[in-house]
Amino acid sequence: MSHTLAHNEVSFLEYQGKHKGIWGWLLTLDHKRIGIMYLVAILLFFFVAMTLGILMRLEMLTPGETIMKPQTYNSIFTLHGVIMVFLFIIPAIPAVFGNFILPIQIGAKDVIFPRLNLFSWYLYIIGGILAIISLFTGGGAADTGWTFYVPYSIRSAQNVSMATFAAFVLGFSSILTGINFIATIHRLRAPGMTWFRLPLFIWGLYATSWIQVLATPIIGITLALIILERMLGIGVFDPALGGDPLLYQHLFWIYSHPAVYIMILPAMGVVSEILPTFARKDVFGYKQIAISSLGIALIGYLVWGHHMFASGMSNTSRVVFSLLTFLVAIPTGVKIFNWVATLYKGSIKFSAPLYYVLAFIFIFSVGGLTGLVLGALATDVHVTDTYFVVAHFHYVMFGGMGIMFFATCHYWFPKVFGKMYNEKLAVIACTVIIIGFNILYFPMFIMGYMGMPRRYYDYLPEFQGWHVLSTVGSWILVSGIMFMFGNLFYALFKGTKAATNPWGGTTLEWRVPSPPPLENFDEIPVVTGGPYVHDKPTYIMHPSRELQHQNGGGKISQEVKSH
Amino acid sequence: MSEQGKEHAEHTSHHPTYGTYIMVWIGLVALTSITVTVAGIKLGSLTLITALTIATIKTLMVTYYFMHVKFDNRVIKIFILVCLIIFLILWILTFSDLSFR
Amino acid sequence: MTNPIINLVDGSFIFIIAISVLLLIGVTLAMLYFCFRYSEKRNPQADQSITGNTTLEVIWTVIPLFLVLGMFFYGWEGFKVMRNIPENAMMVKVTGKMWAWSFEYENGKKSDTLLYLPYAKDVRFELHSSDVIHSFYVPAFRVKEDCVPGRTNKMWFNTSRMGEFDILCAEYCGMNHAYMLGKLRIVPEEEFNEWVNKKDTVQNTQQSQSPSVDTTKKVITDTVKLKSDTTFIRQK
Amino acid sequence: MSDHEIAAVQEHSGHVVHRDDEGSKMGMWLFLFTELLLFGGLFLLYGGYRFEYSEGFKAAAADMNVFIGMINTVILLTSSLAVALSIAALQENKKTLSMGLLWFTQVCGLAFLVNKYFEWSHEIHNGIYPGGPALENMSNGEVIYFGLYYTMTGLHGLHVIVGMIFIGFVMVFIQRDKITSTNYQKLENAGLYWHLVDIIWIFLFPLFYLLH
Ligand code: HEA
Ligand code: HEA
Ligand code: CUA
Ligand SMILES: [Cu+2]
Repeated sequence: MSHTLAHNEVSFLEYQGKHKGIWGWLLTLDHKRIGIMYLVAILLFFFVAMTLGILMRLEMLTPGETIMKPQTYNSIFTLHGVIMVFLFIIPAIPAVFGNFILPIQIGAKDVIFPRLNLFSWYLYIIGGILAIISLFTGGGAADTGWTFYVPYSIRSAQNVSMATFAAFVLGFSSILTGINFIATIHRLRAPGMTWFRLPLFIWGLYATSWIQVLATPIIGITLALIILERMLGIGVFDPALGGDPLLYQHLFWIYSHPAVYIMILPAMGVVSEILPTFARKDVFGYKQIAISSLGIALIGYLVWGHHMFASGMSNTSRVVFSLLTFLVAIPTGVKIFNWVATLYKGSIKFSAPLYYVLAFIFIFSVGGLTGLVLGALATDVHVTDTYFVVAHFHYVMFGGMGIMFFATCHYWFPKVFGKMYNEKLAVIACTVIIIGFNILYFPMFIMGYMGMPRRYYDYLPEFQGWHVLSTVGSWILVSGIMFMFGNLFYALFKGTKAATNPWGGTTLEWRVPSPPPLENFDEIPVVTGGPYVHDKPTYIMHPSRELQHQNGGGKISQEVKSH
Repeated sequence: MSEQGKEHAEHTSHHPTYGTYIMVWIGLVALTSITVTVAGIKLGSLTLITALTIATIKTLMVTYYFMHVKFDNRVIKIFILVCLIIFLILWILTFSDLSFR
Repeated sequence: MTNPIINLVDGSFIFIIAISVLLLIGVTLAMLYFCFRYSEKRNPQADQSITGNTTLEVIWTVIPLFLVLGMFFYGWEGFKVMRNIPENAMMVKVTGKMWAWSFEYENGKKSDTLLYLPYAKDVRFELHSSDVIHSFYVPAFRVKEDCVPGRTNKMWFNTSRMGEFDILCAEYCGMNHAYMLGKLRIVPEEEFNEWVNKKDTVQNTQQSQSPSVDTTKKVITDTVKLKSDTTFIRQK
Repeated sequence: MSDHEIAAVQEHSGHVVHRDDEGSKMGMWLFLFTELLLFGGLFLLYGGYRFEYSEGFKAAAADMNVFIGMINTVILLTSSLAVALSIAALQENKKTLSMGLLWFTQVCGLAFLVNKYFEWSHEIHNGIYPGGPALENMSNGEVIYFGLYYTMTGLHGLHVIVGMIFIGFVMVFIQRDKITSTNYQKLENAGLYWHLVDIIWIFLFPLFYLLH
């Protein structure tokens, strides 16, 4: 076996391959570079969507016109929703950190289809560009809400076709990433990496990928049908031609409910990575957490009707969907309880990522538990399509997945960029974000129960106090987020050099240099134990050298087989 | 890794012969003509059921032989099953609305 | 006057929220306590032997299962009342169109925006739409249901409180969705009968272009202007 | 460490990307699932509408030419056979036979499309197209039927074209000996795709042509 380690000592950031400079990125097949390209693009869109969110809050500061006209407001919440959902929250953790970390954590040199990986990045970019073009062409920015409900989306004079087409392309990109991950996890695990030795992040991604593959096509065809209806007047959904708007809603939510678990499962995976690292002990209930990811993914297919409790769906159906909805709480609860139990008898080291995770557990629980109010039939009829729902989904999406995205950025920052940020400032930013977040969104629960409908440009005067409070919260949140990103950006250029394993993590990515070399490993490691074992090594990083040391290396093969 | 090695070995060994393929094809064409004939006789609601049953049988034949699922390893079979189960769920739950409206 | 729908909705809301708050407090306190008790300082050596506990897993699977089933049943109780429309309820036909409500009573009397109802009566609504989906929402009575073009949805409630209440459109329906408001005025039965049997006055025939609700008068003027330049690609 | 494991480790550390036929096939199957569900959404719609408008559907389907539909079914089944045979031929290193069978597949695909073209132009000629004069006067059920007919057969036709292009590329590779008797996974994948297109037609045919 040749020991050509030389080229492997260069980090993937510095490595100069066939293509130099910017082309070295745009034509790269390296999963790590593709991950970073996703990061850049996603952050860009995230900033745009956040700015739109802030504008909405400004408009809601006073009743009547504050800074914009109704048509503008309607386009802004549509775009805010579309960008946040399709361009930020769905790809954020899988496409960025999944791409970067997944192959390393399972002991592979890359994903199984690197070209497909690059291709799905390009699809993502094309989708993003189409979304932006849709703002300025046709009748102007789409104004349908991110749900594109028919028949409004067929009738609207705005440029809905382009916006739905953008979502279609983005869906395709998401599918390809999913396919790539599933095949990679099946085929490229290092020797000894059995299914129950996979890090829990991988389990999260695995469950997510299945949803991506088996749910996204449905929205693809649904959106394509909207385009056809608009362009050619084909009668499929239009009630004027005999179409049934409720069937559209079924198809839309068949995808979009599972999609909320596409958003949260990778985030939950990261929670399960960060907690054992900072508690310095094995995770509590590994198998339960792993299996509950699959459980959530499966039950996620059974509950979409809870978005249609007031739509005129059959009573039987409403009862069935309500019952099934409550079942999701079980596997989610199992995860929450196991996470908390992981802290028990640990030796907890407090670092920025852990603060975010603790915040996540609290905020996500609030969001999830209010989801139960929405899942119960009697209460949902009252609060559906009010700010109660807006509060719920910001708590789970932003407070759940968004906060975990920040946690993830802090956790793997040293690994990805080889730099360390100022931890004190990171913790301060985290605190500000949590305070701002709750002031921004908690009043929405109250308004919602009082009867403030969502997607309202204007409101009755009795709601103003709460709206003002909420808007003030958004300013606090903005400061926290800007501060947090500022801290990370600063570290990117001026940060101190990061060690290989700054947190004392036990998974494979912490065994390779920061930033990792081009092909991650100069030799594929052999795995001999679970992912979060803290008191003994569970990886043999250079099996061939080990082999020379101990004749025949019977030990390794025994350990590999022992599982 | 040994698992992977085995799969490789399996892969090249048994594939059906030309004869099997042609037999399957004859079966498929025969089934097609049966559906068309059955549809000609007015069977009422049975028409749909027979047509779909026959289509399902044809699909099984195509996947099993032409697509070599018969010779694939377990993973692919489980995958297909998962996909079909999900698809079935979508039907059942959608019709929990449509058929009780 | 008790109103079963309001009671059951608020009741199940309080029930779910109470359990949720308890669980939330439990989870959060446990988390914070562990963070305090097992910090690096107080517990320098983690106990590596703890990797799971089957009894606990069963407990926190089964107990939540019963809790959520309880929530489901409470919600279902309320729902049964909502969907079980009393036989002898009076009927009002509600039509949503962009962006105004109109109501039609059994005797053919029509009214825009303003919905008069007699006090302490069961009222059944038949919901229609002539363009896109709207949602007829009366927060004070905790009910809403979509108006879907091409379908007739139904809902009901008991007018158990006298006074003026908001009617809102709760399904996004285009530019003036936020202005698709109405007023529900619940008055003593005699007063209602007088109103409903009166021939249409000027106020009701003038085909109000936009909802004439006092609270939003200011903004309406400039939205009416905007509304006129919204076009629809295919007006059926 | 057993010899086998050493070999596995070495295989993985080589810088040449390891060829993984099984993985490639898995990827293809996963892709087929997405295709299946893409059509799955349409089949679901079809089911829903057929349930709501069973009379309208029957009335509309009376207009379909069962004969053309059946011919097209047989054409696609035969082409599927040809693809399957071409893989077997290539495995036995009979390159010419394999290529011949693939040519035959392409001809079948073309024939299918030509039939489809005549069918569609016949309908359109009769004024049955979105907004067309005949469709205007039809009942809701019939309008929906034709809406679905055009989308589903249209999307299927698109897949036939994509399949033909896919097979075209594979043929070029075979010609240049990039695909051989020991390295034929790409051909298998193209075959899988083609069979899927066939399967979808197996369902479209009875659903649109055979309801009396
Ligand atoms: C990340 C995204 C995400 C996640 C994870 C969830 C999670 C859940 N959601 Fe949410 N939801 C959305 C995103 C998400 N949702 C969005 C975007 C919308 C609106 C879309 C739109 O209309 O625009 C929405 C809307 C929505 C509705 C429709 C509201 C309406 O329009 O009327 C409903 C109704 O049932 C619902 C329910 C739930 C439930 C029951 C969960 C559960 O999965 C929650 C499970 C979690 C917990 C229960 C908390 C933690 C558990 C414990 C502390 C253990 C103990 C618990 C018990 C014993 C109960 N959601
Ligand atoms: C991941 C998902 C996500 C996230 C993170 C957010 C974040 C925010 N959202 Fe949300 N929102 C949705 C997803 C999300 N949203 C969805 C899906 C909808 C439904 C849409 C629909 O109805 O169709 C919605 C709807 C929605 C509404 C309801 C609109 C209505 O119904 O009328 C509101 C109202 O306040 C709102 C506000 C906000 C605010 C203030 C933020 C804040 O968190 C934003 C915080 C902003 C900052 C912290 C800005 C910091 C940055 C800058 C100022 C930019 C600097 C610029 C550069 C450096 C280039 N959103
Ligand atoms: Cu009508 Cu909103
Ligand atoms: Cu949902």
